[in-house]
Amino acid sequence: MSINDWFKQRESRRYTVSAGATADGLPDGVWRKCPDCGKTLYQGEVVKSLSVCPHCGHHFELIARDRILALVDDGTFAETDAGLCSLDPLRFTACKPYAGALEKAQETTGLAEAAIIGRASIDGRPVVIGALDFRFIGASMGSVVGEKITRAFEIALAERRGVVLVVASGGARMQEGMLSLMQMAKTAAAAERLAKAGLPYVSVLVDPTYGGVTASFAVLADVIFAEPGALIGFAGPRLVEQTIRRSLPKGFQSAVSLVEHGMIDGVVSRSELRERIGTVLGYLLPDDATTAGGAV
Amino acid sequence: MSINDWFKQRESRRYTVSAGATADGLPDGVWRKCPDCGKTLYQGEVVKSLSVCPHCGHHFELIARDRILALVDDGTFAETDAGLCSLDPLRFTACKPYAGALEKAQETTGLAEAAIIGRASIDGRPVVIGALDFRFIGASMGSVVGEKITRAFEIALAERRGVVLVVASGGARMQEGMLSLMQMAKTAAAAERLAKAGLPYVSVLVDPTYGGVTASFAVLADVIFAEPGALIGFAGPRLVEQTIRRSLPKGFQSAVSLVEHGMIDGVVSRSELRERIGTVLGYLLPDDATTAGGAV
Amino acid sequence: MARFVMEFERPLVELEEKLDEISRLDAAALPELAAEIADLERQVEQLRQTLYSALSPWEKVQVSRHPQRPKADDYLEAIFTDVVELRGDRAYADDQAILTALATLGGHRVMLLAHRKGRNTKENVARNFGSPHPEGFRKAERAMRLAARFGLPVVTLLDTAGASPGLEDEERGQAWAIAQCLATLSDLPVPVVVVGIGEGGSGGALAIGFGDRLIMLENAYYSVISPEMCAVILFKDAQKAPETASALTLTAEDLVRLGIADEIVPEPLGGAHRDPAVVMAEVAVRVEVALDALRAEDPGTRTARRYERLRAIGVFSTGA
Amino acid sequence: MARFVMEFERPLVELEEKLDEISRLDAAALPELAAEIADLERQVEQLRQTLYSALSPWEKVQVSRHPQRPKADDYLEAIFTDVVELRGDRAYADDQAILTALATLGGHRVMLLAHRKGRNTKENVARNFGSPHPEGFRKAERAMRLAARFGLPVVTLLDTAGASPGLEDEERGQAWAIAQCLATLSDLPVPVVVVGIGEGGSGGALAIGFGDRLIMLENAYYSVISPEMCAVILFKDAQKAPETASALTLTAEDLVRLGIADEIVPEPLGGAHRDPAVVMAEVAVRVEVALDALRAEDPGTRTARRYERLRAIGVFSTGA
Ligand SMILES: [Zn+2]
Ligand SMILES: [Zn+2]
Repeated sequence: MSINDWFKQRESRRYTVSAGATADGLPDGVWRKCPDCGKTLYQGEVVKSLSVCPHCGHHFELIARDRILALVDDGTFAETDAGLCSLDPLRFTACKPYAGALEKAQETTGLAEAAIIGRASIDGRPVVIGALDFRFIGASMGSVVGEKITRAFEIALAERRGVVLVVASGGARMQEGMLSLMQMAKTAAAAERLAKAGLPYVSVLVDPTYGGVTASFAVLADVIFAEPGALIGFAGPRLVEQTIRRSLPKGFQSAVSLVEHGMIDGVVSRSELRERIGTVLGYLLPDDATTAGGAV
Repeated sequence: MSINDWFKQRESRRYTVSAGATADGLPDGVWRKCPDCGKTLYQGEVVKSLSVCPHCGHHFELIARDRILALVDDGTFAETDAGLCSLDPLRFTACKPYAGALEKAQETTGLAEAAIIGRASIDGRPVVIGALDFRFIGASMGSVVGEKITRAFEIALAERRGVVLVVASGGARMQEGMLSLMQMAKTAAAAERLAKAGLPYVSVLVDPTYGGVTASFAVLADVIFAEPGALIGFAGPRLVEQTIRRSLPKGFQSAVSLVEHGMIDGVVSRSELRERIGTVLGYLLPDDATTAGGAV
Repeated sequence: MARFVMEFERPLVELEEKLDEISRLDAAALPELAAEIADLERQVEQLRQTLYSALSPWEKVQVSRHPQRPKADDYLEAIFTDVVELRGDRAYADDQAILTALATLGGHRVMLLAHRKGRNTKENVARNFGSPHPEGFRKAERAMRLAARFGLPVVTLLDTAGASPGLEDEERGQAWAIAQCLATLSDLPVPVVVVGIGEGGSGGALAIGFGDRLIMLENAYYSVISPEMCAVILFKDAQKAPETASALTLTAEDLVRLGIADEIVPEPLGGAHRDPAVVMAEVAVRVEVALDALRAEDPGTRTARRYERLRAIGVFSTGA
Repeated sequence: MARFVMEFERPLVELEEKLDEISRLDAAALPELAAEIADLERQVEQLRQTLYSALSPWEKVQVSRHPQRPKADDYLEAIFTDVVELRGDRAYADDQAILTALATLGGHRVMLLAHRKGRNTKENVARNFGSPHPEGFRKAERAMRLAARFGLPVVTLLDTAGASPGLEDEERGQAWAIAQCLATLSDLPVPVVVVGIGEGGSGGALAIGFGDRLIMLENAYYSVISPEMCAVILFKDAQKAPETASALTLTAEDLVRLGIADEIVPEPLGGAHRDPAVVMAEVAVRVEVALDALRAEDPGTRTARRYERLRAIGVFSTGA
């Protein structure tokens, strides 16, 4: 599906992490060019503004941990299940061996897998928060990503917390075959249990979110926001173009068009996200929660 | 709304009931012309075929009681609340006084009001069945129609019966003002209670079904069928045409197009309706019902 | 914004303009005018009282449609805080003719649903002049279900001429969308407080228009059919709307008399647009009082009573 | 219908045709042919065994797509009775790529959900070749909720290349529709029995593709991505599909080994299309046995176990 396009795109974005690199993987001292307005930016400046271009508002990619830290109360994030690592259960070797890809991704990102989850608070309210890191094999969902997302919902259910997930993904991780597809059902089932318990779930879709991740837990949130400029869909644009045999309309699958099509609640810039999510949790997970619970 | 068109149409259809008239209001001995195929039909023949043209399948209008009798097990229909009569609570006298219109409708149809409801069985399964008679002020919904439909749901709820309603209507009865509009909420609320209790409700929409009746209990059924050729909608075709300022596509608001647009489960000819409803009730109200109940 | 003059207030406005003109003259230099001005002022005041203190139903309908009348967005800005708009039906579109939002009113966190007329032409076009499409009602239903799941009371503001009667509205199931709202609203396990702030047109209003309390602004209307359309049907003449408006029992007073509405929020002489802040503040107080009372109740009792309220509406003979 | 020949069976078909030709000669008149015919028959039988008894994953994918393979409608006619089709999502359209119906299987009244490929070109066009639009999944979800309300077990038949990837499918929320199916299906309070009868393409299959039991036909496949698309991604060459088919763990045997499928229904040599009646009858038996067992259980226990089944899928190191 879409994974095709995003794998390709990923190639052109690959980061080089060097010693002393800053959060988004670039050395502090370098200059980078904004792809939207073309202005040359000093990386130190970009980092200070949550990796948003100060000239045009372009949202640069952020690594998962920084996304989490940008949303939670200072010092409250406690990662859990950090040790979970992908194996190569199917010994998938077609073309590039999966085992090698995993190793390389770990090396490049310094992460064990694409998902990070943990407990934290937002405006003092208890949540489980998670984020996907697109640098790790396109944040595709294999057994570990599926397991961590599921555990995020389960911990929240057990401890009566809200769930906040920042999602980016190329889709399912085909190198894990059917184990990967079934993670869609597994994460959706966990999200449904949380919903039935009257506990809130807010998702933030960032660029890009596609395939089996979009079509499972990502869009099952009570409130869905997206970052400006994010492209979000099920099938990737190239496949859609091939299917309809004409070029795609401008803005297709963009966050703004998803609002118009009724799929998400709003496009929220990175600088406003923390406050917006805090406000939503104030409604759906109040301090004095005596949750009414139960579907209608 | 639509009531406009249907009132007009009604004028041209008005029946003359004479002594010895048959079920659909025409004397047995007359010949009538089929509006679809143009063939001249002997009324006795038409009655025998459930008022369906034997040549082209055109469904002639049927009066409410005949609709009920055509669906239930022989001899099982026991009407209830037959005495309910409309008053003129608002003393509505704009143009034609409402009181006079009621009196005339009662005289013409021999009915107390547009709705008939009662207990019956279908394939031996207990139901409350109701039907609306378009001859009675366009089967518009005032206090009595609303009350009878509500009672139908309430009796079924209390006695664990299914509900089957044959619906035709021009919409709300504007001569009862806001009392009429609120019948939409009242009947919808009663239908919702039945649904929550896991008891089935099947509606059959016949020509024409419009306005406040469509937008309330009529389409809240678990399974919705329509008769061939029935026109069904919220706003009447004339109003829609005025709104969009171009002519309407062929088949607009027809039963067949409603199937295509996902609104009803099927178009079922009168001769198959009884069996089809029986089969549905066999699934939704089995003899050995230990209803699972409850929404998901 | 230029003052919008309703048909029936034209004589008053003419007098007011005349007074205005004279007042602009130098009264001190022309002492002989003082008496005339005082007299004119008396006349204006008298006419104002006569004209506005006993508006006919049709005049009230005009006031309810006044372009400067406070709209949902005005209420949103004036009396609600911490607003998070929720958008979309998750299936087809975000209909801007319906607003759904998490919002706070004084001490109450609520789910706000409102018909959303525009405050200018551009907004009105984007919002279909406040007439919702099916996806608007589906968006409203989504908000109701969220409110139920999280125990948020529902507050709705009614202001629509009616559901959109277009070709595509029919094709996407306008009747189905409205009916589903009615069913869901009827059994919502949270308090539901409805405020008629302007127009209450038929099924499109009713879809979010009943609950545990119905508070009507003095000049808001709520009707089974618009007076004009009723006039066309009965008289084949839309000019007879004043007559049908009187027959349709559509005023706030009619609704209280029929046991459908609970209370009336008075408006300044001439209509809410003459002093929006005061009216909106009073609405806030009334809604808060209603919510205080309703939240104290057991949910089962509350929804049972909501059903009984509906159940009791209707006047007929049992034929006994 | 003319016999459809899959690529890999071409050598066999050629031999079979030769045999067929010779057999049509008058063997009695040409006794010297008898030995040759017998020999050829032996050869054909041997090749048939070699060819079909150990199909590769890619060959199975081809068998699963065989145009004469029994489809949902064949099952409907062969093993279900008292069928009442339910149509439409009540919001946008009736998607004919998904069948929802009340149906009876032996002693069980069930809600049947199925991907619905056409049996001819006209049907295939109407049904988008079995690839559902969002409204198809919403129709399926409506059927699930009805099943839940009335305590009807759900039986699903999987046979789709995948969800439709068109422009409008994206605009109407393909991902949203699928995700909602997954959520609803996961917690349905009635038994859910899934049968893979043909293709099981990705999210479009999964939307109605998991439950309390998963029964796979021997040559049905179920895959996270089509072998061809996977080959394009990895090798930029769709011709490498045989290779990716082997890597993707998409066969019935793979699924059983991974703990995803429960059992395999054997097919006649060459595929289900060689003897549809036998295969469909066996499916009926297996589904009935599964329903018998599942209906005896407590609903809470059953849905808890369905969750645990899903929960257990995945292979990873805990890093400990
Ligand atoms: Zn820039
Ligand atoms: Zn005919």
